[in-house]
Amino acid sequence: MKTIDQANQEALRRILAGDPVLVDVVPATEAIPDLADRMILHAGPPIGWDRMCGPMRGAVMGIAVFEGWAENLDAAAKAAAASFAFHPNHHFGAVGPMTGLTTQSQPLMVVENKAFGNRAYCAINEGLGKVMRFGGNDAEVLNRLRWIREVLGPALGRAIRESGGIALKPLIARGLTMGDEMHQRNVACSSLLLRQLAPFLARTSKDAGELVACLDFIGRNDQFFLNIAMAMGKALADPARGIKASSVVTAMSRNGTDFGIRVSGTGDRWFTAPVEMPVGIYFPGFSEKDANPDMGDSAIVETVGLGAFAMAAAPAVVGYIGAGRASEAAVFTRSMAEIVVGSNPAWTIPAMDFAGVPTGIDIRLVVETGLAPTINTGIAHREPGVGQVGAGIVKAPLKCFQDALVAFAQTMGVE
Amino acid sequence: MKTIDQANQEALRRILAGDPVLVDVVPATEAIPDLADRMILHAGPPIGWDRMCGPMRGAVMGIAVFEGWAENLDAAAKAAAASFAFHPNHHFGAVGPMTGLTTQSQPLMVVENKAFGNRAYCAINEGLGKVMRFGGNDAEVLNRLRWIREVLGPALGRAIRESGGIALKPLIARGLTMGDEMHQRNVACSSLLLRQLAPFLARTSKDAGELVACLDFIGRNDQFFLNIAMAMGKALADPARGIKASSVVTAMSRNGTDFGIRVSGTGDRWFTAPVEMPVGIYFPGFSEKDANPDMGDSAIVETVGLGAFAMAAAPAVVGYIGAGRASEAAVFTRSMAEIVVGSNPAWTIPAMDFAGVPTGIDIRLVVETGLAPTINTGIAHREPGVGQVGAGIVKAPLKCFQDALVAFAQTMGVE
Amino acid sequence: MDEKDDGASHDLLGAPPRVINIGLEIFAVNLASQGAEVAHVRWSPPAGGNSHLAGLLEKLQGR
Amino acid sequence: MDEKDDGASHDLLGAPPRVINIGLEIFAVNLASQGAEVAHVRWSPPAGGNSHLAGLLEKLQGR
Repeated sequence: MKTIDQANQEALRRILAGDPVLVDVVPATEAIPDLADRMILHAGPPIGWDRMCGPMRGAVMGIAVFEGWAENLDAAAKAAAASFAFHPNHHFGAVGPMTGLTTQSQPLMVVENKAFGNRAYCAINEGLGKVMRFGGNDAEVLNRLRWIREVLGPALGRAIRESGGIALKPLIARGLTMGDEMHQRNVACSSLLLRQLAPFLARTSKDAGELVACLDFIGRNDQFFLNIAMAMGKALADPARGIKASSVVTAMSRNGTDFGIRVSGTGDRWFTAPVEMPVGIYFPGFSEKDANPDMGDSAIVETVGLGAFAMAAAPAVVGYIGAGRASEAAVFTRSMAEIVVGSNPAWTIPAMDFAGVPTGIDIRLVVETGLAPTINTGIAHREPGVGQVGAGIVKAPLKCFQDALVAFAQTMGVE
Repeated sequence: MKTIDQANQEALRRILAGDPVLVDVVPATEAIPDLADRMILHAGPPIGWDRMCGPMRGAVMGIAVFEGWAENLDAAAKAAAASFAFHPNHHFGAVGPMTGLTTQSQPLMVVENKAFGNRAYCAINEGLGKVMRFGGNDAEVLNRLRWIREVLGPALGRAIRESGGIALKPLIARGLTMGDEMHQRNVACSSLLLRQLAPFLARTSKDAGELVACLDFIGRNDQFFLNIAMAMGKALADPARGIKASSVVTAMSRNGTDFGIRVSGTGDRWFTAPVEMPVGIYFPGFSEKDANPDMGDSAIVETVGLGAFAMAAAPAVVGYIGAGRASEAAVFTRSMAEIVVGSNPAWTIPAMDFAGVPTGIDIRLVVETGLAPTINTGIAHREPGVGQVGAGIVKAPLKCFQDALVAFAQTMGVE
Repeated sequence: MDEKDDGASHDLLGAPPRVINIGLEIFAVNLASQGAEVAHVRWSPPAGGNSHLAGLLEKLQGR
Repeated sequence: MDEKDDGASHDLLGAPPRVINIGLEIFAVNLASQGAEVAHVRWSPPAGGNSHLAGLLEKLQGR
């Protein structure tokens, strides 16, 4: 029988061996054939309408109007509990930031892990401010989603296919030398991606005005790359699922009510606990009393060694999320290095003399040290329809890891 | 009478008050009406053909063919000493990297310092490898220059005018949070600039194929922004020229043979000394025996606090130029802080808790401490026609500052 | 951040040549990079003192 | 780099509470940020010992 350490090395090996490539943008039903009418995939572990937080409900109401399942937001809210089927994105190879809703008529970006042949999906980032992923649901939000569906998604798909695919491992490597940690700071990767795609967008453009609009939309959004980083995280982590005797975390995710993790050796079972409140910086006019608890599938980037785990690469983000002095960014990375199996030689941090990002969270180390994984996160308003109000950091609840350890021990014949 | 410290504060104030904006790309003769036929502006202090280094001669031969002043390179070499008039870029409001040749039919980028109304010019960056600024002069090099003149320059000019101008102060500020020091590392600013210009390039495009080619060319060149940073440096430094009693450096520049500086209180006089050899990393197949001594007007970026002065912002560049451990990048910045009048609150370095870049080199401090300004630089092959062979750091010769101090003391009635 | 404790810095300076790092990790890293001997001190007992979890961890060791 | 002198680091640790920084500047900065008193020591005489230049610098002082 393999030992735990051997199994964990295999999990790490698979994560590090991944070769994620952005290969396409396709309609959600093509990416996920099981994605039926009135079915809503959401961020985090499983949850029903009754326990959903404000912004998640706001997004559900909005997406139901967008999909034509309800006349208006009120009708959507009344219909939600009975008429819509809710499932986690993670159950369908997908991820979504914040509320993270995935439904049938959205275009999804496709990241293929060429080393293992698996694919992962994520919708296109809507920009900042009042957007659906932060619970926004008014006409402006829905019109933007329509434009993404009808113009941007198809244009991006054409450009990406024409390019032959965008290799993400070297792009992330470069982003780490340019101050990105790929969670709350994606300006470098967003800019590098646009720089790479722009000639292909131009070459495959069918309409000059639409080309201008696409270049402008992508270019104004410093977080455009986040959703790609997330699909990449999912594509990298999935091959590490289901390794017998491995105590490595394969997913961390939040739905605004519960925080959930999955562990390789315990398969696809979720270990959940109430989400914590982010601590951070609020946009003018907002404060912690407006904040919704932690939310989104985006912690998949920390799961593969980015986000708060790569904080040392991104001193500028420390101030943005209110996490202390920029010069002490490495404290986060070194701290996370205490709870992982290894580090990623392909993703290195110049300011740490090119040390690799800490990778492969071991639930044993988390429980033993009491060091909970730190996550860089956006903060949504607690009410439906408002949007983003800040950014900060949050700790994964230790209870998830403690419960997972008990279950994992059982799989090892230890009680 | 103003004291030296007061005069230096005024010089610093002018540099910091600058508001540089990339406003246009125009034919060189429009930017510099005095730029006559068979007149060649070059990097560094004044120099004639007889004392020019190999790559400078190679570039002169190439540009003469490009301009139609000679049938071929040999004919150009024979004609050079007698037929061409050589002047420093700095004497005409211009700057150029490495050989830095400026001639009548090149398009020049225009940076206007809106706070003072002055303009500075620089040609468009040709990319890496075998290019004219590193002494390259074959058909590939000349054809690229023709395409820049006929396609890229006009397209960039239209886009920049359509954009209303690109404010460079905030762009540099952002680049400093993204690992650029704006001399040997410009990937962030190059990407951010393309991101900002792409919609305007598309909107003003006259030909789809040319648009694709322009986006592709700019997008492949991590150093595209260097020439803009240089014109910006010149536009920022020029208002600080000619302040009585100021011992602040207003230009540092090299022609591959001599290093020259200008000091505010001594007007436009050059203080020169033999250039030093860069110490750095060579591309595969090359070594220090292939290297040309230090060259280019690009040290204007150090003159305004960037390049090696901002090394702490760019740990990744330290390895690229072979200057030690990336984690010790701040040593350079702190060292340069000992020879300057102040720091720039608009250009800050996250890893140093947002300390401003050291700005306003005081020749008194250089001479007193013996700390020569450090410059990040590319390394050209010493023979004409080869191109770039590496990158490294070089020190400004102390003799320039010592001679300047003697002359400066005379202006103050001290001998 | 749990990892920060600026109040500890003076003690650090008072105890060469062996430095006990009880707070700011960056500081320890710099010392270490210069050859000083640095010990990290864990403040909390394994698994936060939860004996059931600590027992499981112990039983899983070597597996 | 002139500014590096790793051999000096042990001396640093031996001389609290006043720390004389003779080498690696980054180290001094970290100490200083934690409240330790740090003195930078200049090794070379002004103007590298050139008395003419040193004299000019002195005469220019206060001007």
